[in-house]
Amino acid sequence: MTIGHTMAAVGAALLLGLPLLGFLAISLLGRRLSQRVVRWLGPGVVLVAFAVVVVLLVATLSRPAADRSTTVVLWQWLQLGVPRWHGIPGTQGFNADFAVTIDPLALVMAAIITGVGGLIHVYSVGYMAQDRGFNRFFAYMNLFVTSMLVLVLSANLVFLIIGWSMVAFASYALIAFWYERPSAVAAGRKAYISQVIGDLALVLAAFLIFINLRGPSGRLLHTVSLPQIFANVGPGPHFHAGLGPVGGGVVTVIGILLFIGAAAKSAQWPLHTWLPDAMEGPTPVSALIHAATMVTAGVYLVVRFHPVFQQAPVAAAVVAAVGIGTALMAGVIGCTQYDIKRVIAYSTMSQIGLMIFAAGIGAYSAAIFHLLTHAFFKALLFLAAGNVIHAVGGEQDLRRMGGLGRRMRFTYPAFVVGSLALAGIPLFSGWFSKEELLGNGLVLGPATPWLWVIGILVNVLTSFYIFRVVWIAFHGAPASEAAGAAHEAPRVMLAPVLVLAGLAAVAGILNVAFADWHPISWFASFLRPVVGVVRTHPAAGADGLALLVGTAMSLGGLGLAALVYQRRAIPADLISRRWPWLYQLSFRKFYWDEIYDAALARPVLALAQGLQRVVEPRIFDGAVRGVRDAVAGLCQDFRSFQTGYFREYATVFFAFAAIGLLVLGLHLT
Amino acid sequence: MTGPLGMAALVAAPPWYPLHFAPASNLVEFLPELVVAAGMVAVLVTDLFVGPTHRRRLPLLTGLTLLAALLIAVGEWVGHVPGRPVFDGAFAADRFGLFADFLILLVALAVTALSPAYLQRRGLESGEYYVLLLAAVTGMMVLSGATSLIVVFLGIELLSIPLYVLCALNRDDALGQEAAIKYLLLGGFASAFLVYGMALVYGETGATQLGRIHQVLLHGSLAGRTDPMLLAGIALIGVGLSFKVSAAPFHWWTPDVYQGAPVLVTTFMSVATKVAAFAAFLRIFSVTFGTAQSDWAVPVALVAIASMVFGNVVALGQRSLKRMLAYSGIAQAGYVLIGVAVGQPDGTAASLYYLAAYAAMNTGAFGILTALSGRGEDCDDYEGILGLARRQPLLAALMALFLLSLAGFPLTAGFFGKLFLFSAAIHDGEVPLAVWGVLTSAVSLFYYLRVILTMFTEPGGAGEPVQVAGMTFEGGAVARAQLALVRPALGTRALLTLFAAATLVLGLFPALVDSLIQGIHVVAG
Amino acid sequence: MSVHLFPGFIGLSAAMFAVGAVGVLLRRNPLVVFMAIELMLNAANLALVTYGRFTHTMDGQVFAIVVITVAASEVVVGLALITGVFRRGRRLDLDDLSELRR
Amino acid sequence: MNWPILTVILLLPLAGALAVASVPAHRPRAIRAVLVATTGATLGLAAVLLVAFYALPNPAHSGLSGSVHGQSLHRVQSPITFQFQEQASWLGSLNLGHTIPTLNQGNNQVDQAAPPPINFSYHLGADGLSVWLVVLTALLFLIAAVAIRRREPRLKAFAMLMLVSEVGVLGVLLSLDLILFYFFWEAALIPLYFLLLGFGGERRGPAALKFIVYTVAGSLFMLLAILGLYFIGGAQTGIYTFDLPTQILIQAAVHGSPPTSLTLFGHVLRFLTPQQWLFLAFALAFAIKIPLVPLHTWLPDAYESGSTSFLVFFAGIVSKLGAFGLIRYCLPLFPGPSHTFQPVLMALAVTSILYGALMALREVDIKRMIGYASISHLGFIVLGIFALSVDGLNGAILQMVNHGIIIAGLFLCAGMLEARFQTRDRRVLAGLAGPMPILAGLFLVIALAGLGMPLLSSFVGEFLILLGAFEVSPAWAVAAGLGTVLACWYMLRLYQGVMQGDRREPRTGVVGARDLRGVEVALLAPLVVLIAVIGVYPAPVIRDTRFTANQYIISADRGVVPTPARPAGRTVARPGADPRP
Repeated sequence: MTIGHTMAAVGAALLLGLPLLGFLAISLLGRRLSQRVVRWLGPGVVLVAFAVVVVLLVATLSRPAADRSTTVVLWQWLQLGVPRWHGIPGTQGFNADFAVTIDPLALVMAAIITGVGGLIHVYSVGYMAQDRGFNRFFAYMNLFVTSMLVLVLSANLVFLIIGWSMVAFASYALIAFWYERPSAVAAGRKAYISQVIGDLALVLAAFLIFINLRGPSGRLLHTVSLPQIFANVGPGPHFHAGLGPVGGGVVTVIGILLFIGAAAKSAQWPLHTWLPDAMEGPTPVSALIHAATMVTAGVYLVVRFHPVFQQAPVAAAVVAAVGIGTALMAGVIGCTQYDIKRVIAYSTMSQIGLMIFAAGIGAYSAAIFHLLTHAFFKALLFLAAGNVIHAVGGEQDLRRMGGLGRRMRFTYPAFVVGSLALAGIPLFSGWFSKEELLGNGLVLGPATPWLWVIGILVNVLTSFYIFRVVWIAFHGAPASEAAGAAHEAPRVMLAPVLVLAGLAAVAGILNVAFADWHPISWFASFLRPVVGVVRTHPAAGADGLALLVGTAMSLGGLGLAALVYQRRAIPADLISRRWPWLYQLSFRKFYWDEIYDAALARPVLALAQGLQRVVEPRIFDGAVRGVRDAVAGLCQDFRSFQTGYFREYATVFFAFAAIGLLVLGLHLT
Repeated sequence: MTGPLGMAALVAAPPWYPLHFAPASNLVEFLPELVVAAGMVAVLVTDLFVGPTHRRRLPLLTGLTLLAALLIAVGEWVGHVPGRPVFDGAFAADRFGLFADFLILLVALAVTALSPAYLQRRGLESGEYYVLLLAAVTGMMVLSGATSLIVVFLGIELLSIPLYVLCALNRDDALGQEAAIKYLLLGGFASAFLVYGMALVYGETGATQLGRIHQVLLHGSLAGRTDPMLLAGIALIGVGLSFKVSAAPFHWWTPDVYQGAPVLVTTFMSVATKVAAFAAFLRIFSVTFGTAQSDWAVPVALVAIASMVFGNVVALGQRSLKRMLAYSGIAQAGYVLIGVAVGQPDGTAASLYYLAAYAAMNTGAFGILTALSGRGEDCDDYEGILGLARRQPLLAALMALFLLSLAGFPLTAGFFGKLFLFSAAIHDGEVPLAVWGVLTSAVSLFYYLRVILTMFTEPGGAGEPVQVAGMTFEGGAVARAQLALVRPALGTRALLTLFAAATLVLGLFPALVDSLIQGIHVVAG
Repeated sequence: MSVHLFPGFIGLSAAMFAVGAVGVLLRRNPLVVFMAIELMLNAANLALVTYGRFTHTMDGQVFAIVVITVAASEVVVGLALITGVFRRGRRLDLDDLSELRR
Repeated sequence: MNWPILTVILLLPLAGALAVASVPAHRPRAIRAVLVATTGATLGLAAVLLVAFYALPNPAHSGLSGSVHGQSLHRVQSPITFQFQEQASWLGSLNLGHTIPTLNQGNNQVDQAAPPPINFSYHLGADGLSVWLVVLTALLFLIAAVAIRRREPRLKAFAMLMLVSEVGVLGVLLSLDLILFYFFWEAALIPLYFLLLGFGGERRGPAALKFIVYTVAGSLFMLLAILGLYFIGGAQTGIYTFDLPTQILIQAAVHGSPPTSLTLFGHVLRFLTPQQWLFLAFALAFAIKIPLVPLHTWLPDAYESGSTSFLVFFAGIVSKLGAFGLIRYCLPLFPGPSHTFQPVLMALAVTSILYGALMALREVDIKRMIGYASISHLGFIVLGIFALSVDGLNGAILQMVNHGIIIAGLFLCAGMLEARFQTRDRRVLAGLAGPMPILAGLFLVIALAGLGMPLLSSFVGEFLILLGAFEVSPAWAVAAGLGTVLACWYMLRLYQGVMQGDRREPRTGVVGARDLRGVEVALLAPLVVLIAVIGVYPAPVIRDTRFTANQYIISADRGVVPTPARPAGRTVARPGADPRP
């Protein structure tokens, strides 16, 4: 017996119920609910939910490590099986219950969602204060939190998928929140459709598991419950137990499909193009959904399904490669963007790439820990950026900022802290998480150490582009009168920023691990029951080396940025002059949007147009018309016999009579 | 009985021996026909002696005559010991014939009821009309009960000759005259074939009574073997009867005559004639020549298919309502012929049911045209009924019902008619017939529903033409055509409603009429 | 009349029938057409009588008499109609009667 | 249930029609009252039926069904159980075509083989499939009754036709006699035809003609097939009947037996067995009604020119009748052909899914666009049916209910927009979420349900359908899955085009738009609630329906060829495998 079922059930019910309550209340009452109420209700439910998470965390920690995972069934969702009855054979149909799992991984995610989410809700109270859609905004935000919690708590693949696409909808609604901006609407649609592709992949993966998963005895299980899946996925005594042998076709396909879902959610190549556009949404949305929580769900998925990926090395390798590749690509792009939010968005893509990479190589706790710290500092960066945008009156172009450091006494240091953490400067949280992650990359996974080398490169780029932002935006002279008249943000918007700054600075201690006296960090040991633990010390010094090189690279990137944008020692347009194609490639985001538009969207629309213009009228309707015209023609021909002339009537009559006479008289029948 | 024995019997009892000829019981069997004939004479005489002022009485007298005949027929049906043939096997008042008589008399009654108003509007009031009507009815009833080739011929001519005249009822109408001439000449032409065929059959079997012919084919010298002359005779008889039931390719007179004749006459002609002729057709082919069915089934089936295809397809292109219904009548004849081709007994029963349904729905459809026809001309073109649903909702609804029934929709008589015919066809392995029937029924939807479409489409103003299912209506023409129409009197509408009710009853409770058909027996001579 | 003449009579009647039919098909004058039809009917009568004679039954003769009678009445009606139609100085041509068509 | 509830359900709308007929046309208020009362009462009765069905001890399992006259059939177990059966001879079972005695002078008869009596009867019954559709029918007709536009000129005629068509639809769902079924099937067409003809938009005439000719042409062949079934079964077992349960037993008995002695169909058609021809004839009629591409071209025209309240039940129910027929008639009557033609029908279904979706993507007329979307969704339903697996069939049944609700909601929304802006061109409208948030919200939920959003109704159905299809052939399932992506695309195009975007753009007169009235909210609200409830907690809907679905699958599996084992072969649990609780 683990933490009491009742407690888990009640806790889960509260976790899911509170935000849902907020959503229903706000959306059903709508305008009837005054902004004053919503201001408290919206963030309130989330913060209370966070309190619940804390309680559950404590309860879980109070347990021995062995039984920190509890699964409870909330209600029976579908039950198609029919028992055998009086000779009428029964059937094994599809069954699914709404069950939730409370375990360390779920709790970490829930903590991030409700904690960081709560802070961002508070922030939004200030940020959205003037907006007409204040209530609508909080309704969607609460819906998002609910969906996200469904996603991470679900103990059933179907409900994981349900949460998965509810999240997609919430993000769509929030991206297209300012629905009168065509650009926002388009971005929302783009995001949603990419998400749906991911959902489809997950659904197919679910089908494959449902059809193929066998128990130890080799009997088909027909289940989609996650605990059962993970319990049986490994090779058993029976020769085709689980999902077949390690690296088998089925399990590999399942892994790939799962990763497609993850990639869609986490904006990994090739489904990454929606994330930058998603910045059309309000900044808190970017902070909550597109930095802290939703986009990291892909990492969560891969980690959750690590038993499957451990069965499918090929799929895992694909995951790792795609992750690191995306990280590099996003880093390169981030160096040349001028929209402050887009820079941060690409850095998000890049960092998540690193996490995916880690999950791919099997460094699960490292991935999740980077997910945690990233949630802190990236939310921080977005909120700070939000303050900046708020300050300069909605301006997002770096080239029209500058000199803000002096006017925003709190936001500036907070942003810097976030940047340091992101860049992985020692003793900031990012340093701990990222260096551990990369250290694993040196010893684990496919094609070592080359993927690690790429990761190191990413380090340079990361610290370069983020400090590029720092220097362009906060230093130098104001580039516009708006920047000149900038003012610090109101208190309600500052408080969350500062809290997050604190967390971003110190969160690293959770992961302090030193080779000898503390081999495994607290965080890793906390997650251990779920994801196990990886050997981080293959050879003495290997990770020491990794640490040194990685740190050096981060600092190098910082220095480079300083040389370029502060000392002006290196001209900023060096690349664009020397290798313009490289600059264009980066500035145009490797032309993915154009490629997809030309390769997918246009052909489909053209096909549809072809159907509408040709197939429907010419072929389908045409066939009908053809029959009609044929009959009409026949009608005209027949009518031409009816000449009205007596003798012709008589002739035909006589002819047919003669025929009849011959047919019968000569007995031809 | 056949050959020498039969001759011996005949020699022993010479035909001119009066007692052998017409004992009273024969007259009883023959009573309905006698009544109608007597009524005809009475009407004739009355017409001679009463002045024009009392012309009113004639329809009344006619109606009473028909009613009396109907009651007697019913009486014969009820108190009937399965009828033995009378007049030395020349005629039989069996239930088969009586069933046809019912239909004929009912249609005739309806027509008589419609007559006065119509004739008065068209200025065609005349005593002869009723005389000829009754004469034709007599002929039909004789035909439906005829069990001898001689009497069959007699009946056919007796019903045709008055109809020739009736077509030309309107002496000022060139079209009517033309129709009459065509009908007359083609009719005579066809009768010649018929008689010659009868001569051949008679020559081969040595008998004119259907019963004896049947016996000869069954047990006599001809049993089992197929005799070319006999089959030639059957073929010629078939040609003659196909002409009367207006089945393609012997239908040529039908559209012209139906269109040319006054719509009232067309109503009578299109239903009653067909019923009588089909009675003879069924009796002669399905029963008398039943043993030779393997020989004539295929040709008859071909004729049926030809009629269904030709009628339905050509009806698509008609802009004249009468003509459209004429072609639809050809198609309907084709459907009934399915039953003939299938043969005894289920084919016969199905045909009878369809004839009943046809009597209800076709009389209704033509009756509505009659009722609408005004002073100037018959209600014959679509312009007239454009938007009828708004002007005369009742008539439009009834017309829709009749047309849907002709198209064979459920809830209506036509549905079960077709159902029984197709089931008979399928059961006897004549599936192609059923398939053709289905295909052509689908085609027929177009022109039946087009009429409904027209009735339910609002006529545009004077300026803009209206488009309905491929037909264009000019505002002016519409207005003119609609002025010609009349709003029928209450009685007329009630009568038509009765026919609609009959259509519905036949479509909802087929067992009612079917139970009658169950009681049927056919006397073959 | 002896048996071997039998085919002769039937052949004659058939020939009469054919001649009549050809007349109907070829001539345009309604009166001539009408006479042709009468010829066909009489061909049938000849056949009937012949058969009656050779089957030793009276039905043939009876039938023939009926046919003659009916034909007579038909002629009466027919002539009346024809004169009625053509009395307005129209020439006796059936092809003029082709208003009703299609 | 000791009183004939089904008959009462059938007669109620008929009585309502008569009541309406008795009301003078110049009192629309009274007519509406009668109409709403009747449809409401029907809904109530339908609910009673549903409750009674669920109250049965073990709904699908109360013994054998259908009376079997022939000894030879007793070994066959009835595959499908029908509840609340009522049977009455239809004014004396019809003995058409019995021998007609032929008397001669010798008084001896022509004796010919007496053909079988055509006996069809008034036989009603319900199973887990039909109860839900009956409830849906009643609900949609009620909503449609309320949704009749104000100041409808010929309200009386509309009300009467509507009620009569309700009788027809309910009859199709409840009849257990093939002739009775065909009877209602066609009879329902006539009022629908007149509703479309008399009350539609500008191009209603051709649309109505196209619709009825299409459907009748299809169903006429079904009539032939019904007769063929009757005679084939009769020839092989000596039992001539149109009774569905009995006929199912007969087909079960004769299945796999050598082809009928009856030499049906000429030499030309020998390359298919008679059963296969009959199956095709049935399938054709249903495919036209559904409709499946390429038989669909009547649908967009009809939907474009139908009036809103007409479309609520026309699109909501009538299109389901085809799918219903596939399940109720094709699967149990033709187990063999169902499996023979499974690939064909799945291919057609997927074609419909993708084709409809692509057409919906380009279409600018909202009503036509919904029509194409409906074609796509119905493709899913057919796919689920002909997956011939329990999951697929359950999904299909569920989806039939869902789609009825969703499509009705969509058409209501479209109608409300059309009523306000006199246009159906989605390009003309924009940014309505601002002036009319309520409509925007409700429309959003319905549209999301339309694109398969989880926790909204149609997700469950589509998930199960795809699962069922996946069990048979993953390729088709993936292709169909692409349909969901396209669905997301066109639904968002519709919703965003109309509700979002800049309404200050030109060519929009929507600034002064009025939001929904109370009545209109009352129309949409129940649908939205149902969508949410079924989506969140579908188990009750399936709870007893699954038994029926199971039976249909079993009855269809009689036609499976033993070797090789189909992927869907697992639907029938082997003796060892205990079904999971």
